[in-house]
Amino acid sequence: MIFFIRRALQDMNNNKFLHIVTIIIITLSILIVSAFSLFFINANDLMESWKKGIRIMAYIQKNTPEVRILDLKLKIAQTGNVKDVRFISKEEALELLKNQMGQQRSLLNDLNGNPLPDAIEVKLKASIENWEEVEAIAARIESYPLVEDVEYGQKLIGRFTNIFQLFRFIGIAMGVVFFMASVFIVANTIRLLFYSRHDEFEIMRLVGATDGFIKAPFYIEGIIQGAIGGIIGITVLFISFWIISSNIDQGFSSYFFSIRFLPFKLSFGIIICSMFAGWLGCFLSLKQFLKT
Amino acid sequence: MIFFIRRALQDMNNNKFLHIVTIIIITLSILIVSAFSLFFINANDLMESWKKGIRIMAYIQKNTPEVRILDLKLKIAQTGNVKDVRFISKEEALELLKNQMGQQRSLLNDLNGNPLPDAIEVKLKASIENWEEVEAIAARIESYPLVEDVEYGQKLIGRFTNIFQLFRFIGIAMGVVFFMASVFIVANTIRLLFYSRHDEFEIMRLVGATDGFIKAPFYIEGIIQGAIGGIIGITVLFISFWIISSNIDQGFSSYFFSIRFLPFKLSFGIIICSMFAGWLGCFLSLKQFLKT
Amino acid sequence: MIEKNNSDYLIRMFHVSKSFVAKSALSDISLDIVKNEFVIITGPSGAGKTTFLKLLYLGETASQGQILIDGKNLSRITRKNIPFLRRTFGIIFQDYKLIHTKTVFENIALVLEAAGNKRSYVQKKVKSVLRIVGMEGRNNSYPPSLSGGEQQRVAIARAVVGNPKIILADEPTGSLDPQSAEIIVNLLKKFHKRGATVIIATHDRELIRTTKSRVINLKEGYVQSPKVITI
Amino acid sequence: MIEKNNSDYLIRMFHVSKSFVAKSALSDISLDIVKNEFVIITGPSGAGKTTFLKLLYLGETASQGQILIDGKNLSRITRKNIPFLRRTFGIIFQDYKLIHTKTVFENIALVLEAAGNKRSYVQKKVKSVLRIVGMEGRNNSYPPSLSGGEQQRVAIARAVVGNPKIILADEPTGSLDPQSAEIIVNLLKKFHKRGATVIIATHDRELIRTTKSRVINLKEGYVQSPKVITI
Ligand SMILES: Nc1ncnc2c1ncn2[C@@H]1O[C@H](COP(=O)(O)OP(=O)(O)OP(=O)(O)O)[C@@H](O)[C@H]1O
Ligand SMILES: Nc1ncnc2c1ncn2[C@@H]1O[C@H](COP(=O)(O)OP(=O)(O)OP(=O)(O)O)[C@@H](O)[C@H]1O
Ligand SMILES: [Mg+2]
Ligand SMILES: [Mg+2]
Repeated sequence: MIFFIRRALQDMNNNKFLHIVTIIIITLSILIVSAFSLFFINANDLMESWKKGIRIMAYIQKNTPEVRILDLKLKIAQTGNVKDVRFISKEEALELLKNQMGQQRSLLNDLNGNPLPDAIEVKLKASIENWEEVEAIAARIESYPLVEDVEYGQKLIGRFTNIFQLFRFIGIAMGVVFFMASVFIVANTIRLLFYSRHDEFEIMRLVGATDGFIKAPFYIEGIIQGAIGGIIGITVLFISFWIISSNIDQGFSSYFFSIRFLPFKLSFGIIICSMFAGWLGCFLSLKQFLKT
Repeated sequence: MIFFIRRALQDMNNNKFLHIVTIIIITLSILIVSAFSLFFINANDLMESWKKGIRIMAYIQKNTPEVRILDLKLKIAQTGNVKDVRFISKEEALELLKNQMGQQRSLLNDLNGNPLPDAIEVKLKASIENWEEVEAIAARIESYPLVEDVEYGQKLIGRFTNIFQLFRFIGIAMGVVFFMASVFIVANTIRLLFYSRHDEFEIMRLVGATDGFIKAPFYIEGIIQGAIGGIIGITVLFISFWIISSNIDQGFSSYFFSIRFLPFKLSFGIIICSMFAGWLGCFLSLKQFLKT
Repeated sequence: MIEKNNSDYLIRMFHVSKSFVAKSALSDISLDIVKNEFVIITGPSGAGKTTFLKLLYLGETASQGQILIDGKNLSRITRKNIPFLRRTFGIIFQDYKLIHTKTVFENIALVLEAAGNKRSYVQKKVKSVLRIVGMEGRNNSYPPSLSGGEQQRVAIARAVVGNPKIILADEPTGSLDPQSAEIIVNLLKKFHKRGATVIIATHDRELIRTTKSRVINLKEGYVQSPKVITI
Repeated sequence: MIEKNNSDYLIRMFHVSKSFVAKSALSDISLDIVKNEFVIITGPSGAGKTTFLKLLYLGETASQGQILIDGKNLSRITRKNIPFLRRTFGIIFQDYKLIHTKTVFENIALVLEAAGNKRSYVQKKVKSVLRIVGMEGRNNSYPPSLSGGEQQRVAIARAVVGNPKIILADEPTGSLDPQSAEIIVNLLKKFHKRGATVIIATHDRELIRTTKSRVINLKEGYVQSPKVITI
């Protein structure tokens, strides 16, 4: 094994130009994939933070005793996909309403009594995928006894939720496409690299080298190249990210979500895949060039 | 010229494998760039449609005569970045409010008189880039005589506008990065292709061929490869787009904006750039390999 | 001709032909080569000498006929076993087939490494064989920086470094001056004395004249008037 | 030696040396070759014959000394003019230097196309030269599918197709049988008779013996005892 690694390194040294160009191509491909992943992850975070805006208000029948309200609260909290529940008394509701109304609050000043009902505010889990689910949960809550009526967000946000869904779907699809394209770019680059050297394979075979003996260092080279390209790619992205985000972060994102780099696992996975692409390139080319 | 094109085509035929692999790599690179552009353009459209939600309400002093209101309306309409103005009478405003309040409308039923002011709704142009601009316009409108107060959207949308701005900035930056990465991938691939053939250049030089004679067909090849790769890439993207969008379009997008393919000019530009990348690859490699 | 024991035959060919697309290179060759024979194959350019050698080391497969080497039928050798067959040969290729991106040392060491030899043995053996062909001190040169004759000598060194049972030498003295050629021919003869079977394909009249041995004369793919001279 | 007019000299070398990293290939070579001379350069493997030829066509540049070709100093030739210098040569390379991805026809046609000849002329001329070297009908073969001698003959055809003023032939008969070699030598002599200057680097004693001409003997980069024989 050490012997083969030594041979691989020696060989990379002997064919520096070819290997440098190959690593450049791999680096660029990995940069594309990881940049897109980074973009997508953050866009997705943004979407998630947005979705948290969806709330269901469950209005409670008038004159319900407090204990029963607590029961109901518990019951709603145990409903699927509910993250959090909060009791909002009619007094609190009126105060909120006044705040919301802004200019028009004057309307409420000469009110006699508080005609608003008590309510339970229901926050949903971020795992909610589309508007239909929100509607389903609302219907479920409405069916509970003591619940007079439910009201949920503006239909607007619901529609955007669906568009987010589409966005995420397209994002993932594009990620997969970019990823596959990059793997194939890397693999084909390594094929190109090896094609220019197939005389060498032929000579080695003619002097009695087994296929395994010939292949081993090339696989190692392919994997090393994949690793180097992957690591450089991720590093370049990280540095760019760091420079950009340290200039931008304060300005924009802190309110709703904060920009973050690729999670370690994903970065690591991308490098592993880059190595896999290197391996695949070898596999495809060696399969082809070692035919008799 | 025809002679060189013939030689280029003959040469591509003689080195089929190399050229096919090169074209595959170019195609994949172009696919990445154009897929991202497509994504970005549509995401941008979506953002635009969203931004149209920003409205400024200008509340008018009580008892302003109708003619003066018309004057004001005209004045506001001529303010920079204003797209559209609409007069909303206090009756209409109350009706709208009732609709908005949903469950809580019961509050307004026992109202005596209508305490709301008349208002002018101001729609802004989509060219508005950030929240500060919106604030500036609002301040401007507020300074007009007869305007008692202005109110504009929820601060929420404003913040999202800034995030959109960031999103667009990052999207364009990424597009540029992807684009440059692809150009370099293509250029380096063509270098790899030529490296494997530099014996050939050497032989041609030794038998008395001028650099121009040697280069011409290779440039043509590089450009042809760039063109083929670019066209295939765009075509593949178009077909995928067509298949996906014809399944999705009805479901989601029609409400706010409709998904569209890359504008013709951009597709064309991408192909031109792909050809340029082919040329660049030749330029870099030939410069290197034709040194004495 | 003396009757031979079956096990004395190292190479047997039965009605072997090789044709390429639109071109026949060898036709109906039947001959036997016994162990430790020294055979010269000659004939004009394009007669099929190189093709003859290629058939032996499975660089090409025969279109028709059977070839036995050491009793094994080449048409029955599996792909996996080809490397082991080839290790019984030491081959000097007409175009040398040196790897241009490896040094002289690495080129020769490759044969021994591929056969699984230890590093220290490889080091010693490669150096000694380079000394024999007069290329000591060029260890670290790359083949393109060597003269034609130097490349040929490296190719010869590579062919004999593994102490092969059979040496196939395709025009081994084509790029060499008479003195160097004599050294090489003596080297081949030394291996022959040590027990190797040597098959040389050559045009070199000098070589044919000074080496009294069996000469197989090919012409347009056919064997011409075979004559056997034992040394 | 007869006094020569300055314009009679085609090639003049003054104290020319060529050394590579840690290796000196040619040392202090001074000699003149007149127009229409037929010169043989010989010497053992690694003596510097190929390097000598390379200096003439600027395949390498001299480390020291001056070379004049047709009165032009090679050290003053600009990069742009190198192709035009090279067109005055027809070169048979020791390793042939055929382009493996082009057919025999394309390889030869290249020389004429590079010099800007018309297509119909190229077609006719290439075919006729292939006939002369006995390779008619192999137009569309690729070099790797040719035998060593066949490749050499293609290389020769390429060298002479442009009717060069000077023919440089590096071991032109190394892979050829005596008959083919004779045909080639006669071809070179024919070009010589037509006015070309011919410089052959070779080990082939037969060739040296049968060709009564000036022989320059190199050894380890130095010219040995020059002897001039006029034909
Ligand atoms: N792969 C191939 N495809 C087509 N023809 C081939 C191929 N290999 C060899 N030939 C043809 O077969 C004939 C015999 O070739 P071979 O190389 O055996 O000749 P040779 O005797 O070695 O000649 P030389 O002395 O010139 O090396 C030649 O005419 C050659 O062109
Ligand atoms: N590019 C180079 N780098 C280093 N050494 C070189 C280079 N080219 C040639 N040499 C050395 O210069 C010497 C002369 O080489 P040259 O090719 O001229 O020999 P030659 O006379 O043609 O020999 P042969 O008959 O074997 O072809 C050789 O020892 C060779 O190794
Ligand atoms: Mg041969
Ligand atoms: Mg030489």
